[in-house]
Amino acid sequence: MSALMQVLPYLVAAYVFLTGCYGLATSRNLIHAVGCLSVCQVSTYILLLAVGYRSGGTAPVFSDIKPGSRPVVDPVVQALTLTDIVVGATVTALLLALVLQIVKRHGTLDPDELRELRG
Amino acid sequence: MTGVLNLVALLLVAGAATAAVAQRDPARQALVLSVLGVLLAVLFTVLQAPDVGLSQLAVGAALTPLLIMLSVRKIRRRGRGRDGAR
Amino acid sequence: MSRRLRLWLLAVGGAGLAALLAAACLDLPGFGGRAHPYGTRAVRASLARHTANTVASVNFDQRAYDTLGEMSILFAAVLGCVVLLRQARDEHRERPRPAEVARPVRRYALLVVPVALVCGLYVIAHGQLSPGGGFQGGVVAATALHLLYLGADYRALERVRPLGTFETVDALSVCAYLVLGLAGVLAATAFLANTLLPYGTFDTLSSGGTVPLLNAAVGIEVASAVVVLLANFLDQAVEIEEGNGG
Amino acid sequence: MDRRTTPRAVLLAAGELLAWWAALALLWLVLITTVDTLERVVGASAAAAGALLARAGRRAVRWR
Amino acid sequence: MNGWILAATVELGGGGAAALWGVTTGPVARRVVAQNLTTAALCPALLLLAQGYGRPAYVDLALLLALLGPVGTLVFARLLHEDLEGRRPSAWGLTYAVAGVGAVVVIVVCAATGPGRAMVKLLVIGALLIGGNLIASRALSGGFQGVRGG
Repeated sequence: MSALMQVLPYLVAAYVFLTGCYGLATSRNLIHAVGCLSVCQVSTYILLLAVGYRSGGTAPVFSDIKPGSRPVVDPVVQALTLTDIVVGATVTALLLALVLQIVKRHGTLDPDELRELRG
Repeated sequence: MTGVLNLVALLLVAGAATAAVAQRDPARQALVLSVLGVLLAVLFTVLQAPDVGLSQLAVGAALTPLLIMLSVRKIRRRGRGRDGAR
Repeated sequence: MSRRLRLWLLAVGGAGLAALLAAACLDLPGFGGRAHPYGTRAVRASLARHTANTVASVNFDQRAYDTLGEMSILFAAVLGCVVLLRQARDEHRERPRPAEVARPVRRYALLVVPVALVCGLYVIAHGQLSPGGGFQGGVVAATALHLLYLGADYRALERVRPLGTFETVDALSVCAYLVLGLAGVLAATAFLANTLLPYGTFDTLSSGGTVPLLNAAVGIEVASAVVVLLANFLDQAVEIEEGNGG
Repeated sequence: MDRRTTPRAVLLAAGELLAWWAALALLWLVLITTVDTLERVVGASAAAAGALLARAGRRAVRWR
Repeated sequence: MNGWILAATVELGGGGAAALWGVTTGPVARRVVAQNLTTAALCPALLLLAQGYGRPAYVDLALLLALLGPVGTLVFARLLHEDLEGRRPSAWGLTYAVAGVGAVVVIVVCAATGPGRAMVKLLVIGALLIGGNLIASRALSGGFQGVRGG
């Protein structure tokens, strides 16, 4: 149990990444592909936070506990993840805007049909 | 005890991610993505990262579904306009 | 390339990547280990500068330059959306018909809009104390405004949302972040160095030197960026139609 | 004199704003943990912004 | 380690798995109901976690979920209403049951906190959670009748 718990979070992150990649590669709908890309992003968040976790630790926020009274988890990876979630959402929006442009210009959502259009 | 909690949260997130990829219709995928967002927020809380959990909650619960659903609506409306013009 | 061949290629590449990732996972330090050298140093630096939330200290003090990069990505992404989703020459706007929303839903929306705005502002303002900060609170405050679209109709949202103002405020808050960074240079230290203001009393709103100010700048930027972003998507989804109109 | 500038309308508007402001300032006091002067100032301005938005939203929804 | 975390684990496992199953199978009408109940099932879990870890600061997460969860459901109720027309998704029995669980959790956590500002905050979260949940259910079961273009 504990030996499995030592690597399981990393394995879950890898699994989520591969699942998202599979969805991206087999997608027949560009909006669905954007959703799969956001699933891929999620895997990086899980990996980073798993690296920073510490058993028995608590959040490095000292508004309601005394500094030094309890062990804390790593704040650096949390800061990296935190900004990326919001920035990632705007990047998703940019991709959706591109999809809307593609639909306007080519009239299709299927990436395979797009390739045929170009010839 | 916390180990079991970590395990449950991780497995739920893995399941939700699989489900989000398996739904091929964007509207249904958006439903799963919003559940995935909330589950991730709980996982981040369990991993002692409430700041990240708040961020994920703010983005995943309402913003991402709204963006995807607005895109879906635009494309559906466009299809309807085409059919009407024909 | 046929679909079959592509699937085979994906399976081979995916299996290889999965093997590599699994090997890497087994070599990572175990989950929940005790050694976090960067974390320990970041906590010490944050406490030395009287910032209660270490994550905010990392974002807006120790790695403030990195956050400037994130902010510019956000700004550029919103700019790209505005350019991509603008009204083209072969499109016209059509007023949507007013919606009929059930009365309890409308009342709920009207009640929760200000509550959600205040909660968003609370999350921004207490970013350096409790969990939260500009990134999270900005999204909450911007989402609050869009309850007016969900609970009433798009015209109601348009009345309380002067889009030009939000675009200007977005740009101004990015500038404010830069100016705060340059003020550090003028005070004869370094760009974005937290030496400008006194560190204040631990666990109060004014603690942490420039952290609360940078935090507020990011909060305003994120809030107005999300409003501008959603405005463009809403315009496309609700108002803009193809053709030049009758 | 416009209908919106009669004393009665002004009083009603001020009352609505004041009621929202009081309610939201109370909400702010509930959310925070320690109270000091700066906290009160920030809370009062956030509540004022919320009250203005509440009134603007209500008027925007009623017109149509 | 303590009863709060055990309760949170049960709530998270049961509620999360049920919501996940509901949102991935069946007609769209049922999926939307499951999405709505996710908020109501996981917000009490967050409250229990905050209590179990002994960190009042974590309560902010439950506050934001209680505020934004119903907003997410309103998004789907509004933008999917064409798919929902005809068969109004309503599961009032389930909605009231989950709201009851939420109320019980809020009251128990309040009793553990003791009177003070923190308790009022918990009560505000409870009111937002249950009110938002009921309104979102109402919106799903026919809140948007005449929405065409807008």
